[in-house]
Order: sequence, then structure tokens, then C-alpha cells
Amino acid sequence: MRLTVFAVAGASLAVLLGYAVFGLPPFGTFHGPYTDYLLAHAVGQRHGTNVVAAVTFDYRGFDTMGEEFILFSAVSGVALLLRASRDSEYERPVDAQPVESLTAVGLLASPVFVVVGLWLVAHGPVTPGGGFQGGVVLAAGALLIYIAGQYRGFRTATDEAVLDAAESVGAGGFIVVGLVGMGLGAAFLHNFLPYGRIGHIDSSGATAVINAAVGLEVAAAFVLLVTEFTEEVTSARAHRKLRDDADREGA
Amino acid sequence: MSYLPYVVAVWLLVVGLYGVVTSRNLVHLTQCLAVAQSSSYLLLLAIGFRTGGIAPVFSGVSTGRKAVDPIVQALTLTDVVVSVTISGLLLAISVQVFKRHHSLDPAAGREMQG
Amino acid sequence: MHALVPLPVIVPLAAAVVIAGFGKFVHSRLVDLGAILVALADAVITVMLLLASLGHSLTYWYGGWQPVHGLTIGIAFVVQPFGAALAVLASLGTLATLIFSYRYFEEVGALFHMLVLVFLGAMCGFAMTGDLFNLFVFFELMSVTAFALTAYRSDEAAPLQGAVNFTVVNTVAAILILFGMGLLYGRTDALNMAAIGRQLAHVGADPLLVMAFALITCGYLVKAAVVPFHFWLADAYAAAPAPAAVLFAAVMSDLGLYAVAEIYWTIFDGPFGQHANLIRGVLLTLGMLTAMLGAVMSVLQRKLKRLLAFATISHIGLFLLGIGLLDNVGLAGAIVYLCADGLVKGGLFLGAGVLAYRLGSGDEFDLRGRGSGLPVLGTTMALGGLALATLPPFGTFVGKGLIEDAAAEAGAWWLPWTLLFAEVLTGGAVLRATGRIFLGLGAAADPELSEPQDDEDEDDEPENPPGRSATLMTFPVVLLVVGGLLVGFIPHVADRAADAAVRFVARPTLLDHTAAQSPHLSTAAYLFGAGACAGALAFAFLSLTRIRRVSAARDRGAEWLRLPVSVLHGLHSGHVGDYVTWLVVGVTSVGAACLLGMTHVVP
Amino acid sequence: MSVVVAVVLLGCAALGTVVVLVRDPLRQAMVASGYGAALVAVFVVLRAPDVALSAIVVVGAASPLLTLLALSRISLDAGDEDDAADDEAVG
Repeated sequence: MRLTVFAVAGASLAVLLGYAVFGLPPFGTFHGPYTDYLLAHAVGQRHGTNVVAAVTFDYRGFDTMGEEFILFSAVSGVALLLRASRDSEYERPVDAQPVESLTAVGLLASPVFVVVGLWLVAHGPVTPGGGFQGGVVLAAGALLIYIAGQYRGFRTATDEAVLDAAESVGAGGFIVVGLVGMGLGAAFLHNFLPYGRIGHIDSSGATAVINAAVGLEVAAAFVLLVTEFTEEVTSARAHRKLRDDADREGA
Repeated sequence: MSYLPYVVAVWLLVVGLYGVVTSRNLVHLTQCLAVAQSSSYLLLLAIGFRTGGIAPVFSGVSTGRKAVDPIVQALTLTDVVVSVTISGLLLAISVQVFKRHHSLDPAAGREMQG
Repeated sequence: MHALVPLPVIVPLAAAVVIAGFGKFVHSRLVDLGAILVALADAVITVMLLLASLGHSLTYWYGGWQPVHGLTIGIAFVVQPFGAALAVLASLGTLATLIFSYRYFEEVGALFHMLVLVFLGAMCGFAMTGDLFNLFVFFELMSVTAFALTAYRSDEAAPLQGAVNFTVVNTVAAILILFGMGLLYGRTDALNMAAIGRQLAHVGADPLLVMAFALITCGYLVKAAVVPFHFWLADAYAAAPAPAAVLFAAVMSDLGLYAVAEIYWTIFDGPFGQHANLIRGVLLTLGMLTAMLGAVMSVLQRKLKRLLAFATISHIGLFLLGIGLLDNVGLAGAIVYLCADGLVKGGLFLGAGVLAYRLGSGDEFDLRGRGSGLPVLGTTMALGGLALATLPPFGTFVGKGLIEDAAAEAGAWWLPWTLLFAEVLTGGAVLRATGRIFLGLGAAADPELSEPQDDEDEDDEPENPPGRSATLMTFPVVLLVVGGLLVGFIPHVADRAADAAVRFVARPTLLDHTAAQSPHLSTAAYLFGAGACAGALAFAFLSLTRIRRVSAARDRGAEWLRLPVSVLHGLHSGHVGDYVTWLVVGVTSVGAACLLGMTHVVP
Repeated sequence: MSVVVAVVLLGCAALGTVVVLVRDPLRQAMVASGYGAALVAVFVVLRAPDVALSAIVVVGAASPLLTLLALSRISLDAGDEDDAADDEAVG
């Protein structure tokens, strides 16, 4: 029943939309004043060579602030869902035994990821990449230590309180940059720092600061996200092991 | 032919929705939803593409060069982040649903009826 | 004054960040109080913005990116009275929620406060932004926060199912909105709504614009929970903890409708202007279906929160009828009605929360007669029921009167009767529940209402821990209901709303800026208002009476309704696949109806 | 439009379809990272390096990782259910 209704409605939707997209400019021929203006003036106005970053963090920076808070809320939601039930059910997870070869690989690879992540964050205004992409890579660097099996080390490095605080500082940093602009008598998110030489990482004023804040927020958010899920798995596994042991003793 | 990218976007949207509608497993449903969402990346980027244009990054390139639209790319970046956060939330909810229901089938949620 | 514009968004977001990062290091009382203060500050700021915007709209460019030679390059907030009024509503609702939940969520610390504050910021941003993509961003921020709040009490099955349906359906809606926005952007290369409207002002309708309209409008109608996009709402609202449900019911649904009105008038009024009759037909049809279906479903519920959820849907239909007249008086009426009604419904949801908290149940029959110790709450909820039935001369009545005025103008004779039908049933359902709970009237069981569901589900709020004063919890209930009633006594509220509506309708082009004729509430409006209240009371009496003759006739009538009722219940299956299917059916129907109606569009 | 663009787009459409049609979530997660790679290819030919980078880190890595973690948590629960629930579990 549901399938039949959907087959009809979905096919009609496809036809209607197919009809509608033929009203778009043919692929490859798009042009318009907004696009032309930004391509012509963004580099001159903001001294960063990556126009996408200029749009993301400057012209339409307010959207990005909303986006950071979407991530922020979602991570809190995940934490809320998973922490609340876990804390009551299980005790802290038992450490897994590290496998030495994995440990070595993880420990060697981790700094590489951290360096690449930092590079991406720092060069966001200039070349492709930026706070979001770099932040996820940074998170991967932190998580590699986990994969290496250094669970205890990882836990101290990613204590929930520290991560929460890091996430807040990141998201808050965005707001602080915006408020400084306001404090100087201009609009919220006004770009108040001096611009550097075109093409350098310090070139586009406050954009670089916002980039760093986003990088911090995203890195913390993704580490939190993954650890919440991992914790779920390890604590359930530990719980199960304890129960199996108890069963065996009982038998 | 010059409308192919848009048609592909429409196709992905409808296929993703088909998956959502027929899914019998919440984790599967989450991934179908991501496919439907990816149709909007494709639509936006295809709209902003300009034949012969370079990426809107002018490091080492004269700013006079023809480039593709940077705005749709910024919008798509936001869209990608939204998509992954929704996936994360739905997966967390799925884990909890399984803990309570011992099933991931959306049809198991009958106590909502009425 | 301009510097205040971003603050209703920034202040709660900043507070949320502080609470999330450092809330666990301070005493929880401090977090409670801090959050309440932030909501209070937001209420003050938004009221100031509302007053300031009465004269002329305030435009604020983020990052200082003013338009260059008329080309918009940044993101703007455009504050005009309707948006500001919704932001006030959001702030007041949040304030009441936070007072209500003072010490409500001891165990989970600061996360609840953090999410509520982000939600407040998102609602204010949604109400004030003038940018199409920014609207989408705040839509998503609202959604994500609301998903988390719905799943808040994750130890039970029902909330999770509600959260799944809510998340999936709203995410599909977001995808459709984005798709529609992509189509518009491809046509205009603009994201500022006024700029898009200016570009399209003098072009005719074509399939791209029609589908963009269908996708974006239906997407926001999902948020508003208009039939057939409404299925998720009852599941989510009934499942969410009472303090969160208040925010959803009082503001979030209304914001969805507001977005539809804003997008129609700013963007599509130009190209679709000559097809206004067609658009009117589509919107009025949806509104009427929503009003009637929601009303019937609400009567059939025995769970208070579910009853109120369907009443919310029904009233959303009423507001859509006001907006769908595509006339400034109807629009003004819808906004006044929506603000007053939002406050009242918020109060009722909180009332249900108090009952669940004090008496451990949200079921009308479980609670029969057990509310006798809470006379203030009972009186307030009865008043709320009458307010839903538009008791003259209070807030809901004023708004509804304006809609009827506009309907008479447009020759829609059936519209006041639809309003009456929905108000009698929703008001009557609330009065019935109130009578049963607080006065112990009526039968102890009724097979016609939705079956008692297997053991514990959505209604068990935290078990009644002694020591929490009912006074503190009842206070926000009274605050909201009385506030909703008082909306009618704001000086010149009808005239001001009508003025604002004229500006709202003319915003993008600033053409045909006619002065608003002063709307008046006719005698017929008073009769309809009084009739609705009398009808609601009669309905409650009829459902509760134990006079043999009457109740026998009632039961015979119920017999006849059994089949349609079971069909209705069957449609609300709780299966997310069904809900998404209905969504697609709705979008396709709206798109196809508009395309076929604008025949010259089809080659 | 060049042949490269067409091929990449059609590949993307095909893989997206496969993601939906594969009903087992675990196998689906693997196909989904393949789909992620196809998306990255599309972004590259559409001259969107920023989006391509974030697609690599999100669609290619973060999403599948979260999915796998959720699935392994769920399969642990399924194991706890004494056998009977197993078939109901992930399938």
C-alpha cells in the first residue's frame, strides 16, 4: 500500500522536478551579478585568495555561525542521548589490551594528521580547506591514538569536561569575534583586524581567527561524537564480559 | 545533455526518498536520508559550474580568470555539515531505540498509534 | 536601536556556550537563574524591537556588508512587526518554560538549559532574517535542537519513536527546501529574499518557479504541521517533555507558517500575482483540511498532551486560513490570533506538565477527579479552553474576528463556519478534560477514545518527588494563559496589526502602498465568538453528562462514527515511511495543482 | 559538457542507487563510502576543492565510522538478547 502510493507520488515528483530543472540555465552557463561581484572584488577586499573561504567566513559568516551551532547542538544531543542511559547502566570501561604494532602505527601517524589538520586550518583563507576540514582531520589525529589501543592515554587526553570546554571556546570564539566588531561600533562580525599581504595566511583579518575557532570547535565536536559512540561499544562489551565471567563462576 | 547534472540530482533525491520510505532498518534509513541530502550538493554545485572556469581559489592565479561560483560552494559546505550532524543524531537515537525495542524496524513503533 | 537587532540571537547563543562549557562547575541553581535572566533579557530586547519596528522596518547587515549599488552581498536581518512579535512570543514561551523547569531536570545538569537557549536564539533568528539561506540555517538549528529535546527522556520507548519520526520527516522537509532554494538561486543568483522578489517582480510564472514555490512552501508547512504533513507532530509533541513541548507548540509551528507567508509575499507574489485565486484555493484547502482533521483527532484523544498536540494542528489550520486569504486583514488576523493562541496553548501544555508531575499521569481517565486539590490550575485550564474557543473580547477573539472580516470581504462564507467547527471541538475537548480531571465529572472509561496503551509510555514525567512547590510550576501556566487573553487589550492591536500587514504585503516592491482601512469587529464576529464558546461548553457537557437520555443518544451517535474514526487512527500509523510518503504526496499535489492551474505555463 | 563529467555523474547516480538498494546496513556502509568517493570525484570535476575536502573527511570517513560504531553497539545488544532476537536484530 505504502509502496504503491509512493511509486505514484515519487514518480510524479520526479517528473515535475525534471520539468522544473529545465528552467535552470544550461549546465556551465551560469552567471549573475552576485557571483561576478564576489569573484571580481573578494580578493581585493579581503586579501585572502580563497573566495569560498571569504564567502563562508566573511560575506556570509553569519550562516557559518549558525552552522557551528547546529554541530554544537547535535553533539550535545548525542551526548545527552548516550551519556544519560550509559552512566546509570554501566561502570567505566575496562581498558583494552593494546596491540603493539597498531600502537606504533597509530602513534606515528597521529602527529602527521595533527600537522596536516593545523595546516588546513591555518591556510583556510588562502587555499582550499579551512576550519571545518582541518578540524575533522585534527579530530582524526586524536582518534588515531585511540585506534592504537592507548585507551587509557586517550581517555585522559579527551576527558569529557576538557572536550566540552574546548567546544565551547571554539563556538564562543566565533561570537566573541563578532562582538568585538560590534564593540568597535560596527556591525556584528565586522572584520576588524588589519589585512596582510595577499595570499598569506594572516592576510584576511579576523577571518583567520574565526577559522581557528571553527577548527577548535569542529575538532572537539568530532572527537566527542566518536568517543560517545565508542564508549557505548566498549562499555557494553565490558558489561557483557563481566556478566559472562559471572555466569562461568556460577556454573 | 546540458541538463544531465540536474537530472542526476533529481534522481538521487527520489531514490533516497524511496529508500527512506521502504526502509526496514533505522541505520539503513539514516544512510538513505544522506543520499537524498547529497542530491542538494549536486544541484547547487552543478548550478554554479561554469564551463572553462577554474576553482574560485586565486592563489598564484590572476583574479581576472573565469571561475566557478563560490557562493554555492559555501552553501554546500554548510549542507555537508548539517547532513553529518543529522546522521550522528539519528544513529544515536537508533542505538537507544534498539536498547528499548530490540528492533530497528520503524514498523515496531506502534505505540504511537492514534 | 539598530545595534539591538542581532542581540536576541547572540545573547542566548553566547549564554548557551558558557553553560555548556562551564555549567557543570557552578551550582545548578545558578544555571537555572542565569538561563531565566537571559530569556528575560531577550523578552525585553524583542519588545523594544517590536515597538521600534512599528514605524518602519529595521534592516541590519551582518559584517557591515551593505548592498553595493543595490546588489545585496551579505546577510540581512529585516525586523518588521510580525517577525518581532513572533520573537517576543518565543522569548516569553522560553521564559515560562525555564521558570517551569526550575529544578525539573536535576539529573542531567545544564544540557537542557543549553539546548533551550540555543532553541530560543534559533527561533528569534528565524523570525527576523531576511535571507533565504539564512532562514534555512535557522530552520535546521531549530530542528536539530528540537530533535535533541524530544529525545530528552531517552529511557522510554515512546519519546524515541517520536524523535525518530520528527527527525526524519523534518530532515526530508529541509532537503526539499534546499532543493527549491537551489532552483531559485539558479534563476536569480540571489539569496536575499527581497532581492529575489525584486528580480522576479515582473516575470511570469513558469515550471521552475512553481516547483520552487511548492518545495519551499511545503517544506515550511511540514514544520507548521499542516495536513498532510502533520503526522510527525503529535508523536513528537506528545513524547517531548512538557517544557519542550510548550516551545514547540507555542512558537515553532507558528514560525513555519510565518515563513510561508513571508516567502509568498516577498518572493512569489510578483510572478504569481495574476494567479492569486489559484494559490488562495490551494492554501485554503490545506487550511480547511488541517483545521477539521486536527479538531476531530483532538477530540478522540484521552492523553492530554496528545489532545493538545492535535488542537495545535487544528489551530495551525485556522491561521493558514487567515494567511491563505492572501489579504492584509486576514494576514493581520492570523498573526494576532497566532500570538494569542500560542501563549494559551503553551500554558495548557505546561498545565498538562504540572498534572503529570504532581499526579503522575497525563491520561484524562486516570486523572478523573484527582485534580480537585489544584483549583487555580483547573480554573486556568478551563479559561484556556474557552480562549481556544475564542472567548470575546480576548486575544484569540480579536485575531479570529479579523480573519472573519477578511473572509466576508473575499466572499468565503464557509470560512467562519470552519473556524467555528474547529474551535468548538478543540475548546470543547479541553473543557471536557478539565471537567473530568478537576471536577470528577463524566464516566470513568470511554471505549470511543483511543485505547489505553500498554503500560507506561509518554505521560510519565519524572515521578512526583515531594517538596517541589506546585505554586512555582503553576505560575508560568497562569502567566501564559492570562498573557494570551490580554493580547486582546493591547491598545489598538487590530489597527496596528493591519498597518503592519499592509507593509508586510508590499515589502519587496514598495508599490501600491495603500493606507490600511481600519478593520472593525462586527456584531457577527461577537456572535460567532460567543457561539464557539457556547458550543465548546455544550460539547463538554454532552461528553461528560450522565443523564441517561442524553448519554444514550450520544453513544448511539458514537456508534456511527466508529468506522471513520478507525480509519483516521489507522492513518496515524506511527510508521515513518508512511509519513514521508504522505509528505511526497502533498508536495506533488501542490506542485501539480499549481502547474495545471496556471495553464498557459504548460506548453 | 565533457565526457568526463558525464561519466562521473552517471557513476555517482548509479552508486547512490546501490546505496539505497543494499538492505544490509553493514554492507551499505561500505558501499556508502564508495558513493562518498564518487561524490568527491564529482566535486573535483565541478571545481569545488573545498567541498571535495570536506566530503572526503565526512562522507568518506566520519559518517561510515559513526555508522560502524553504531552497528557494532547494536550487534552487541543483539547478542545479549538470548538468540531469539538475533534475526530481528540487524537485518
